[in-house]
Amino acid sequence: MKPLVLYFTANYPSREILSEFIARLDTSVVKYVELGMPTDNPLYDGPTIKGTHGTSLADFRDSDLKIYSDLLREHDIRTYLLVYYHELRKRGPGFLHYLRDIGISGLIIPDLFIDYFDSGTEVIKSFPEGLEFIPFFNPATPDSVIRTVAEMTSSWVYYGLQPSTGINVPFDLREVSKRILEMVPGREVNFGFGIRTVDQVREIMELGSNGVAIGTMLIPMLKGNRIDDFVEFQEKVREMMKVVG
Amino acid sequence: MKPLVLYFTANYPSREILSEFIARLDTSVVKYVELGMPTDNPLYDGPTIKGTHGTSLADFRDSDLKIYSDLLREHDIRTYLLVYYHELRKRGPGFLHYLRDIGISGLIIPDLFIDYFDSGTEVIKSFPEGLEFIPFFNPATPDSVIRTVAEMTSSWVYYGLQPSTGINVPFDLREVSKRILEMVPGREVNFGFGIRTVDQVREIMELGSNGVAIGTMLIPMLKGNRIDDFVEFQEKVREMMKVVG
Amino acid sequence: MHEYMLSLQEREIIPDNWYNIVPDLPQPLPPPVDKDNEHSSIELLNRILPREILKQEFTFQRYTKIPEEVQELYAQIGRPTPLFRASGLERFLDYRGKIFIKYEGATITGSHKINTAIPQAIYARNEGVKGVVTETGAGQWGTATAVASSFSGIKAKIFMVKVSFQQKPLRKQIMELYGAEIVPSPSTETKFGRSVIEKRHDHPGTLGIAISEAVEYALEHDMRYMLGSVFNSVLTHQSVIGLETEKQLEILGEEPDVLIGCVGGGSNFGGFTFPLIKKFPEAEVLASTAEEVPKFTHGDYKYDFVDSAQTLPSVKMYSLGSDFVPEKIYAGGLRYHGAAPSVSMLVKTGKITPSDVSEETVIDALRIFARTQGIVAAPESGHALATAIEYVVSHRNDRKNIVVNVSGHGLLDMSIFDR
Amino acid sequence: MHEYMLSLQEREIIPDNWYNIVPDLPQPLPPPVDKDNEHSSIELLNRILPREILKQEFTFQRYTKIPEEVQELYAQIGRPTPLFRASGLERFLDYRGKIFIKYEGATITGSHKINTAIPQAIYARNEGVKGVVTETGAGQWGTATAVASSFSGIKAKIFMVKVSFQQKPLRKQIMELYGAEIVPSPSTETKFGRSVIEKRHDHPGTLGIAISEAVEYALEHDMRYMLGSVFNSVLTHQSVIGLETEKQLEILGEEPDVLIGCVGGGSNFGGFTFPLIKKFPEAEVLASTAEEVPKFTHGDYKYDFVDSAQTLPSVKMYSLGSDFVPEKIYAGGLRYHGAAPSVSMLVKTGKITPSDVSEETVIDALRIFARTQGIVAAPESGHALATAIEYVVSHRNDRKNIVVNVSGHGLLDMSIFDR
Ligand SMILES: Cc1ncc(COP(=O)(O)O)c(C=O)c1O
Ligand SMILES: Cc1ncc(COP(=O)(O)O)c(C=O)c1O
Repeated sequence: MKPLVLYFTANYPSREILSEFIARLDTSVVKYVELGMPTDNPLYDGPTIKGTHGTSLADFRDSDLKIYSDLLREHDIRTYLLVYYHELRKRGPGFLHYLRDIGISGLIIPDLFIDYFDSGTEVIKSFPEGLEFIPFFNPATPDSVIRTVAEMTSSWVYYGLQPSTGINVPFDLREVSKRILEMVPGREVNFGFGIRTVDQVREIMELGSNGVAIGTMLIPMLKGNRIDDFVEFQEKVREMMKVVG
Repeated sequence: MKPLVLYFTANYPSREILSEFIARLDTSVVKYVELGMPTDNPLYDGPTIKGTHGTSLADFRDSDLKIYSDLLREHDIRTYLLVYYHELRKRGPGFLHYLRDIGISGLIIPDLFIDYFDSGTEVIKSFPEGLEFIPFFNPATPDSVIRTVAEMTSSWVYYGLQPSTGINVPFDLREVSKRILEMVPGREVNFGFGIRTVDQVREIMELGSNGVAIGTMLIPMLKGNRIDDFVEFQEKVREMMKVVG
Repeated sequence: MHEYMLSLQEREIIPDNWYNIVPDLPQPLPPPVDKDNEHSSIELLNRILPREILKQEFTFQRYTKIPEEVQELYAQIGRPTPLFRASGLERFLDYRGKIFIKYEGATITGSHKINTAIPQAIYARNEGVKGVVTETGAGQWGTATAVASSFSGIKAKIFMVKVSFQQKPLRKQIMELYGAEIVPSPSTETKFGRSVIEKRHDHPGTLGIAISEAVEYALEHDMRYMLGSVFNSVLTHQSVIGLETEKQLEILGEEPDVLIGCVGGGSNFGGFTFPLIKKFPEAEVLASTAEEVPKFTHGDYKYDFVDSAQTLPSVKMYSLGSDFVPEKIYAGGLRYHGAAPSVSMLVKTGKITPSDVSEETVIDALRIFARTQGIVAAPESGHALATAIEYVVSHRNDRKNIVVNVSGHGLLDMSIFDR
Repeated sequence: MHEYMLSLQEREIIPDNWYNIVPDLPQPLPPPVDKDNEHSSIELLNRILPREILKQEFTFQRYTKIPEEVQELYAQIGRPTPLFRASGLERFLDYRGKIFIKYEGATITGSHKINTAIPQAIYARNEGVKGVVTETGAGQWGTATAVASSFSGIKAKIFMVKVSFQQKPLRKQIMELYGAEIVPSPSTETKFGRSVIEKRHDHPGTLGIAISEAVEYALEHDMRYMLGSVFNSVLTHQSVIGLETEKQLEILGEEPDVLIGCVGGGSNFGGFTFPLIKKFPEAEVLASTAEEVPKFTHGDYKYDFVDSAQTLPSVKMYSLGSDFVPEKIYAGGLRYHGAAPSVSMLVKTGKITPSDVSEETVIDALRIFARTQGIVAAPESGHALATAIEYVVSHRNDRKNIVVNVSGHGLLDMSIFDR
């Protein structure tokens, strides 16, 4: 089983460097890429990722997304777009079709059920055939919301371990993963937020997770263009997965 | 059964008037006379009787007691002396013998167990043969004291219905009399303090009392030398007793 | 779990009867007496007290039924009050016995005074009068009177010692909030007050003057006068404290070895200890008083006036003289020159051991209690706590059950910590 | 008899678990967010809060075990607090339904604040730090912190808004009595405080400045910062109020139709209503606020700073703006510009109905409550009472069970009756 869902903010630190990193993806451990669409108000991201939005936004054009999705398709890795609802709304309904057409598999919309709760189910219904709405939950998501959204969708589920990236709240991993796995039985669940070490990746996988999203941890490598560290990290995960099985 | 125990303060309002009153005692209703020995500090008497002590004390001599006891013996009425312990103590042990010898049947010492509690039983033991110690109790007397004193004596018992004469505390006559009658079974109990009307006398007699002491009520008659009122009162009691039986 | 139980707040713990110790005393209780042959202050009681109070004042009956309405109001004001194990204090003192606190500060008016104010106000109302009158110094008694009369639907008029009226605005405020009318005493509302003011325009007032004014006012306006302490009937009402404690101890499966309370007029002390003395005659009983008002150790056991103005009768008690004026006033409720006749008698006979404590010790004790138990006790109650702490320190190796009555909270008297 | 029961003070009524409403909310709770990309005030929480608090702050778990030690301390401070039928008030209002009062003023510190201060202090102590720091305005929170840290055997340092420090000597005194160190804020003990004083020598202080000082002091001295309200973990701790009420109502055989509480930061309100909302989803729920601080009726539902100094994160809530300064201060605890995110959300979704009440109505309500029930309620709680009275008056013919949370007593705040 491929464990990794890697998060990149589009265009960070630059089109070129990000493209090089994507070129060096290890397809034996990377399952999906989650691409962050730059915004001026990445409310629910932690300070490290927040910083990347500022940098990327300057010369970002929507068509940049196609660059990455094309590259990833070459590796046979699906691309999911992490996009704030306020960005989506700005662009109108045609944008969803555009995203599907450039090869984006689905959307993660972190603020939808928080700040636009009343529009939430309408938005899900408006998704075109071929574009998935990826439920995004975390420990603060009420049970009723998880049930409703899970029923309306059939894709994998993104479960944030922390209320916000970058924050490091102590939690009991076993309890936290147990909750969601019991609430959406049979669904693929990938966990994210606040994962900092390969050991944590192993721990989460051992608890029955289908995958682990990594984001903040990669930013310094991208920023410093330390592509070797990135490769080494993927190798470590591969080694680790041999043991976990 | 003769119901009345009449209280007179010796020499009040004068030797002459008091003697005339005694001459008019109705022996069919008067059982005993309780003679108050004047003192400058009649602590436990009510205001009316207190007033008589002042008047009487001026020319009182101990030998006056003999006048009244002699008169009463003529009527076949026993005389009991009500005397404060501080007066008794002043006079020394010979005084008790003197009292017996002039025909006093017994002593009521209202302050003994209140202000001289520790001497109480010694005083009882010091009584000469032929002079009775009359236990004086009231609602405020603790059970243990009643029991102890009752055991040391065999005379009748004086039970004050009020904590002090002249004061008019509401009480449930039935409960109050029941208490003492149950605590000294078989003993003659005469009730006193605060009895103001013939009706009250009847009521008390009906509850099983052996007698009723009358004091304050007589003072105005004595003071005004209204001997007819005194006679009339005794008649009323006699009438009443016919009904009670 | 029982160890930390603050209270068993069940309605059933409130007793059905008050207990009157008089028939169980070792000696007859000397009755109240009059000042002189001219004016009977005892007769006066007939005219200013509700009949039912007068009856209870002089009854030989051990048990008096608590009227249903009073029981209900007891529940409403927070009875039963908590009995709790003072584990924090025990730990602090490193004591291996147990310390239990009966906490009268938990009533809504913050002290035991309400226990007697309620029945007195109800009895007064039952006689159809329109109101009750009383005096207050420190303000605890006035507060209790204000609440009790508000509950009974009658007016309360309270003569408050002028200097307290000026120095304790909080107390005045709370009494007014409860609907009472507060008059600084000496006032111009009574003949006696006017005569005092005539002699000295800026007279600061005394409790004695306030009592005289209250009594006069009651007489003149057909109101009833409320008794704050000292009298038997008050101690009888306060027996609710000890009777609850008895039941609470029984539920805890404990028996008391030592009973400790503070003595002003003696009402919280008598109310707390008497039912327990009856049930546990072997218990040691300690009465805590202020070093500045050493009535038991330096007073005489004699007839003395209940009040300095000599309006009310004399009773036989330990007294420093009805004209005694203590220097300091940090615990207003303990300034009283005497102590209830029944309490005095038991001190005289040796059943109750007096203990005088200094202001310093009291303040220390209050601090310790606050930090270990979280409760700001009344300065008066601080005496009981100080005596308890002294007892523990000098009986370190006994493992006794010490039960302390904490008669009130001190939230409105915190200025004592300023010194 | 049950009708007049002030309380069921059985140890068993104290719950074993706190309740957290977050997983039962109709919508996801918006998480706290940072001010800017440079300083993470969320990260700051990692460093100043006990880990256990942080965990509870963000947990999805409905129930969190109350540590044994905390349960025991709950008992020691007077939990369970009384739930009683306010028969006096019902009679006064001539209401044929029932009014029940849950009375948090019966805790030893006189308000609900102690319910969260205890676990926070215990968790801090368990991390081996030597003390806790917090800010206080009116003083209720500081008092609770002082007692809780004294119980936990650690120090408490409390930055008290300078103007309150000067105007509320009683509050300062009581905190010191409990062993806390009180510093008027702005102070010279922190960089931030010094910078404020430099700009204005006689600055009267604000709650925002005091928070910043407290947070800075905690960081610099490896102490833990105590949260007084607004945060989820605080509301979770306060759920002890509602959970007890649930059991007490069950014993009385009653179900609530209407729940009423007052809202400052929302902790007593959320703690009281949330467990009951879960159990009785049909109940009407009314949130009472001051007309001078009409956060729900005139505020916006938006992300706003928890504190005016912007030291702590932003949360999504109804807010009048973190720089909002109400004119009057008669109910210090209700001056807060916002309200806990969970409470805010339920106002937004219509589950909770807000009700603004005027100072006049509140003072009337306090007076009525004092005279009919004998209790001097806190000015804050007076709002809940005023809303309850208004409800009764406008629903005369319904026979509903109205349950009101009276969050504290007002014995230390009686100056409001001066006006
Ligand atoms: C809290 C408190 N404790 C004790 C007392 C002393 O009175 P007593 O001895 O009658 O209980 C008072 C009197 O005001 C008081 O307010
Ligand atoms: C007695 C009382 N009630 C209510 C409040 C309001 O706070 P919260 O809404 O957090 O319960 C306070 C705050 O100081 C308070 O002291």
